[in-house]
Amino acid sequence: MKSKLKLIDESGRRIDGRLLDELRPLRFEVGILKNADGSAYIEQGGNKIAVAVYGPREVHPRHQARPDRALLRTKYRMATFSVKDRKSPTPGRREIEISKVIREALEPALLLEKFPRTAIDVFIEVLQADGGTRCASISAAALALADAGIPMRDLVTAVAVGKVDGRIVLDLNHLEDQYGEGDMPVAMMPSLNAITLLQCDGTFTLEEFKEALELAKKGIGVIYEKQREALRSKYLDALKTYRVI
Amino acid sequence: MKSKLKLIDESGRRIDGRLLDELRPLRFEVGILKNADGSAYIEQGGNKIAVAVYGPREVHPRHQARPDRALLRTKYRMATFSVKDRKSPTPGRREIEISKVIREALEPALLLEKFPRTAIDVFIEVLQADGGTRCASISAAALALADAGIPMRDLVTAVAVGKVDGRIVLDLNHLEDQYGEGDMPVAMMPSLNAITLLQCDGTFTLEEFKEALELAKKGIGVIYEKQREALRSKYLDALKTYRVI
Amino acid sequence: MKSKLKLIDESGRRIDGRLLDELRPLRFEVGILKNADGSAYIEQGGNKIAVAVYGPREVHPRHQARPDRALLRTKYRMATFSVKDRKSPTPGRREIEISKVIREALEPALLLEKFPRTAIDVFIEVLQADGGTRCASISAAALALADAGIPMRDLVTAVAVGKVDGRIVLDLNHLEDQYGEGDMPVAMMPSLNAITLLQCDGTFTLEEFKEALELAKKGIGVIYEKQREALRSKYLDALKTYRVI
Amino acid sequence: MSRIEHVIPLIKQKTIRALLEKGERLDGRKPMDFRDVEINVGVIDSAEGSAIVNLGNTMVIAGVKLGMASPFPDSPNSGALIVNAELIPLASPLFEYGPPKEEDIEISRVVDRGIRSSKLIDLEKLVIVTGRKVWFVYVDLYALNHDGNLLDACMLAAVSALLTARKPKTRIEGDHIEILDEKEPIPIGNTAISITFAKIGEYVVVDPTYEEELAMDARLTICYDKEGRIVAIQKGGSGYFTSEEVIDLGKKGLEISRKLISKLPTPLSE
Amino acid sequence: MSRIEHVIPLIKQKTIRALLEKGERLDGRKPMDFRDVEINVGVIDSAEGSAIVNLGNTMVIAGVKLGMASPFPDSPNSGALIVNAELIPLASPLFEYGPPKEEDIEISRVVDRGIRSSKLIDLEKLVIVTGRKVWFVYVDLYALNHDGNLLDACMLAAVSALLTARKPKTRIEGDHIEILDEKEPIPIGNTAISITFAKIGEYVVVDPTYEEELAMDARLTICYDKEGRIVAIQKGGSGYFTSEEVIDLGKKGLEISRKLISKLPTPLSE
Amino acid sequence: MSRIEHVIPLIKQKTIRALLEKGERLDGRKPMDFRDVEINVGVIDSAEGSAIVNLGNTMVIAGVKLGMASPFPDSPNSGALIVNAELIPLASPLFEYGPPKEEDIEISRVVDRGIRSSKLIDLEKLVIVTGRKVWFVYVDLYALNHDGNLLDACMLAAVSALLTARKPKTRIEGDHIEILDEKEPIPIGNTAISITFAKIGEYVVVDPTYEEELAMDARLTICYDKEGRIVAIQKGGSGYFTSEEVIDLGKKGLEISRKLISKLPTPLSE
Repeated sequence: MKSKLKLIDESGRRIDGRLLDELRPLRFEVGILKNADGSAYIEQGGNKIAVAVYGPREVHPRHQARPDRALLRTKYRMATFSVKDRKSPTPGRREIEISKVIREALEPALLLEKFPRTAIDVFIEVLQADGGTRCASISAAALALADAGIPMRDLVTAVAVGKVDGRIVLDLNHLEDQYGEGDMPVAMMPSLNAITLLQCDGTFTLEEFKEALELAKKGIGVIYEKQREALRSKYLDALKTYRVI
Repeated sequence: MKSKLKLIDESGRRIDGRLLDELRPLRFEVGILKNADGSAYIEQGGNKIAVAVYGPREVHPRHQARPDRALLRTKYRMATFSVKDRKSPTPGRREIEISKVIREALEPALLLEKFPRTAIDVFIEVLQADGGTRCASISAAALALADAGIPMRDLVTAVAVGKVDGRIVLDLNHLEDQYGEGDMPVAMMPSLNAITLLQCDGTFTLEEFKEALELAKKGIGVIYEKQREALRSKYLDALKTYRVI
Repeated sequence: MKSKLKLIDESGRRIDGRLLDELRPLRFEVGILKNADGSAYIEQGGNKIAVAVYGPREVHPRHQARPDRALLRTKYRMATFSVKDRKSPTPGRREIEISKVIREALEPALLLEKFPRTAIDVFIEVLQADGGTRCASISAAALALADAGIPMRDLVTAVAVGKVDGRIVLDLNHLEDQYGEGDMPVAMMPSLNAITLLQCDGTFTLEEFKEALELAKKGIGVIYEKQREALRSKYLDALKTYRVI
Repeated sequence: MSRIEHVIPLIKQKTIRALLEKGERLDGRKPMDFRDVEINVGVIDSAEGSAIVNLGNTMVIAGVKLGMASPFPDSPNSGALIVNAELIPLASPLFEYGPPKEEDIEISRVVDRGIRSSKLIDLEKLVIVTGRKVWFVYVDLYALNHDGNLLDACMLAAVSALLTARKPKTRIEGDHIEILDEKEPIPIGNTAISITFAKIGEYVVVDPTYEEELAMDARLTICYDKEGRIVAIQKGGSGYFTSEEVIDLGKKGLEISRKLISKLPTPLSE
Repeated sequence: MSRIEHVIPLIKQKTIRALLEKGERLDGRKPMDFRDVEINVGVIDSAEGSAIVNLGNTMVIAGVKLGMASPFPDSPNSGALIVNAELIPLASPLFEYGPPKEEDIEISRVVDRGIRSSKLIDLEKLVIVTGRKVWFVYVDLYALNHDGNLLDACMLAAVSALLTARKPKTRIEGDHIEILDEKEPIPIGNTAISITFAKIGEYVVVDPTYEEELAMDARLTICYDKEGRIVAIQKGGSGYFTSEEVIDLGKKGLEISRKLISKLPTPLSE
Repeated sequence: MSRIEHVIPLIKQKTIRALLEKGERLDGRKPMDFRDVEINVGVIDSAEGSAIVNLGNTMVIAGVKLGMASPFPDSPNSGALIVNAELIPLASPLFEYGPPKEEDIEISRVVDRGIRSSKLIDLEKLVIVTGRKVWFVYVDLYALNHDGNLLDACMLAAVSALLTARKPKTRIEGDHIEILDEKEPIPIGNTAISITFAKIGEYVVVDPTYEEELAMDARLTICYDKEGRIVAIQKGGSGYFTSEEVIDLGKKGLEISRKLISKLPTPLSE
């Protein structure tokens, strides 16, 4: 949010040529990592993110185990080379906060009470980052959890909306995130109208906020279909070898 | 201990106007923190220090528990803004050493054998520092322990004495500590003539050492009365709401 | 491996006057540390290294214990003043890797299955470093383990060979290590023809590699005799007080 | 033994829900009542700005320190803001010393976002020599007693400390920067206030106590600036909100923030 | 529950040895067969060089980043190479986040030695201003799926990423160094390849799977340069090798490395 | 199994007290006898100064290293002293590797205070270029065998290493500081010695062994300079001293320090 870079041109096209309510190219793959109990990979614009799910499994250290439900743990990490200036390998405060909100975005969808005294671990590795990594991570993590056979109330689907040159736009890319006037990541269980992640940064009037939320729901609907498709094709392709990244 | 700043004037007054054997203004409050099992607050000169006691309570990790007595743990920490140049939030070696000597100053007064297999935690947060924080912390911690109902042989009372412009003075302030020739923190169980903390820094002849110790005992006597008064007024004021800091 | 410093003169003498296949002065002492269950000290050229063995003893944390054998743990550390530029007190990646390869060099010699559920700790402190510290540490650690009464298949004996001015030489010193063309630390159980450590750095043709290995075996033979002698003299001197370092 | 529970007893959880059904709360408040707020500023002489906030029995202290430093490479024309919240064990048996936990970090980052997005501090006015020396503004927060809603208490304390903070004047002569004894207010451009809601079953309350936090399913914090614009949002907890709830709370929060904003101290720079 | 064993069942260990007696392996390979290698370079736009390596089911990613910095005091005329491998928990239930463990460090250091000893990068050509500014070359490696022989996979990935990495050109004007948009290949002088053997009982196999690693007594990694010279060796594991074995593996490794080296990408600088 | 007890058996504690009643100690010493001290200096060539101290069976090594650095902002006209003691697991089963524990830190800080208060090193003579470059003097201490009274052994080792340490001469030409091969003694202005007492029941002994430390209630360390002035004190342990005891020990310590000081090496600078 620094300078007056022009992000939307006269014809209403964004800096990467998209319309205001247009998603970036999106691709999911499910079951790409052999060791994990479930896994998924997402490319959304320039984002490339791998997710592995391990569990339900034993909890170490044991005193963290819950007698009535599984313990959900999430780690969101960025590869050092995923951004322009090499990121330090030690996790920063941003990665720790995002790990927390991702966990709280996924948790409402999971029937954790089915697996008391176990842990379900979700490991997210951002290999290349281009804005909206937390949302892309959530959409991919939901697939990895489904792939691991964890029973869910619904998938969780996420997208960031934002304010750019005064307009509400869908699925911010890195430049829009950096130079725009606002960023609002949203995650939902789409068929339950349940918002499981909501953050915002920037300035939004109440009206803009409502508009942004509507746009997010629209984008989430589209992504949700792609997620379901990816799950279906996983089971069609079940016998193939994956080398997708 | 750096330059030749004049710290005592011709009339025998110190840089803040005090006589050689005069304490700084002193105020105690007991029971200020609602969650703690016991708490106290001290203002001594420019020092502002809050102390909370939690316990006797379960010990984690368990193998640290002692079969025959309570485990006393103390943490002395300085807020980043308590000093002129912002202190790093990570505890330094000074804070770790002071935590140890404070623990060993309080321990002789506590009947720890009454609470085997438990822990008593004393948390000390220096909000503003003006010399003699370890002594002020001890005097306040003794009140917090009493407030928590921990049985004690006596209160513990502490004050620093020191050598300034060649004279032995009571209750050093920050400037006297920094530019004086010696600093000697002393803690006692006053009615038992028992020295529970004794440190020194600077240079003292044996004669000066004796004189300093005598002066410390004198100051401790005065502070001890204030501590007892604070405990009494706590029980008088027991129904008021405290908003003292 | 940086400049073209001449390391071997016309008469075939090395920078410290040695012949190509000549070891540096070597001295072992056994049983020098009173608290340890076994200990040894080595001086090899400018290396001065103390080793203590504690164990077999209880394992903490307990879950690391192995039901069928002792757990061997090794820590190789350099004193801050052991090298020209003060080393940071925190262990670096080099020390961690060397601790690992030393453990794997010693392990094949130890009858760990005799002490299930225990730990054997080998602590190595490099007080002065002059090239080849990992090898000297292994030779000394084998003695310390024998001194602790741990049953062994054979001693372990180590030496570095290397390539200097194009020649294969024995027992590199610090300058040869730094400015030579190759360094190859080797550890063996000498009477079993068993190589338990093998590393290399630099460039060696297959022929040079074979030649270096032969030279290492030769040097190891000599050191092995010195180790056995040190063990014998330990038992002769068993009643003396050691003040050897 | 300690008076703080880590888990809420089922019976109390039932009581809380039964009361909410009638529009009541354990401490007598209505669902959309904020607790009493008391703010004392200028309490720490060694800090360039400070505030103690009592929000019911929740107590938090904020201190502002300034440090001269080289600017971040990607913003040579801007000072820097660094917010750091510590939930110290003095405040609750739930907390431990050690590296910052995710709760500490979440509070730090939400407070940071609220201050940053609202442009409460004009960071560009904190440049001393362009590209070379700028002021770093450190806001350090310590929880002193935790009875719920630490986030709003921290935001109130941080903002109050900043609104009343002073920075030393400087004089530049050639390559040398002299820090003068004279001080001036730090440049203030806006304000920020956060309102936190807790969803308990199907009910939503504002400014939850610790007991209500134990009983809650999800949390929503919305920060507003003085124009009533949303400048930061953070959903927390393992439950969810419907989109209708979220929009409704956006409005309710705005109303509450307008009342609360009057409790903030007047900026020194006004 | 998880499909990965931490310890190999005795029965499988026996099967592995019984097969080896007949010169066979569980996955159908002969003892001296390397698994299929697939290398994809240029997969990460944000990196100056990158490669994903699939070695059977073992998958590793390498990224190269460049940073301008002051040279190390003891090598003012040289850039620097920093290799960092992380065995992240995504790749195997054996791994955990946290400070690098000895396995991570061993891989980092052996890969570093192979690259450094072979002079794969010409570090002296990475000086920008002698004694003042040089390029630091960071090679970061992440295990994505661990099915044995991570070391060779990491070496392949690191080398492939370096061979195809580009660095920005710079223009120096007085004291100022300008980083241009135009890029050029980093200076490459050699190549390096590592071959890892596992000794299981009296048998030795190349490129062990994870199951074979569980069954192995000792490990020997030999790195070669493109001239067939040995540039690094690392013995691992709690067993040993005879000197005859070691010399024999030195030769066998050379043969295998000659086949494997052809899989590496052509250096951009050629 | 290990020969070191973490807790003293009751029977041995009784023996110790029974002996003390008769003015005797387990190892035959009288209460105010210090153990034999043996100091070897110059033992480490890579250090600028070094000493090994054997105090009975307690063994400690000290090494002094110098480093050129910018002065601390609050003391531009002064070098710096940094003391660091490590109780490494080589020395006792009580010790573990890891970040410094409170015992390590207490020893470091008391040794530091004794050296600093006595002005043993003249730090102001360690300035190379005022306000820009000074010598940092690092004194690193390692316990090699712990049989009680590590503090006095560390003080003896630190002081002995400093008294015999040399620093390189420097030549300044314009902005450039050249470090010459020629060395000179570091500037010494005083000496420091510490005497530690242990209180066991109502008895006090000097220079406690490890067994006596296990049995002791409290500890008092007094440091003296060569003029017999007290330059540092540290009380430790969970017991107390009366004020009469403290004054008495102040005198007794002075006597003992006068004998012990003769064991220190002659400063090179004399």
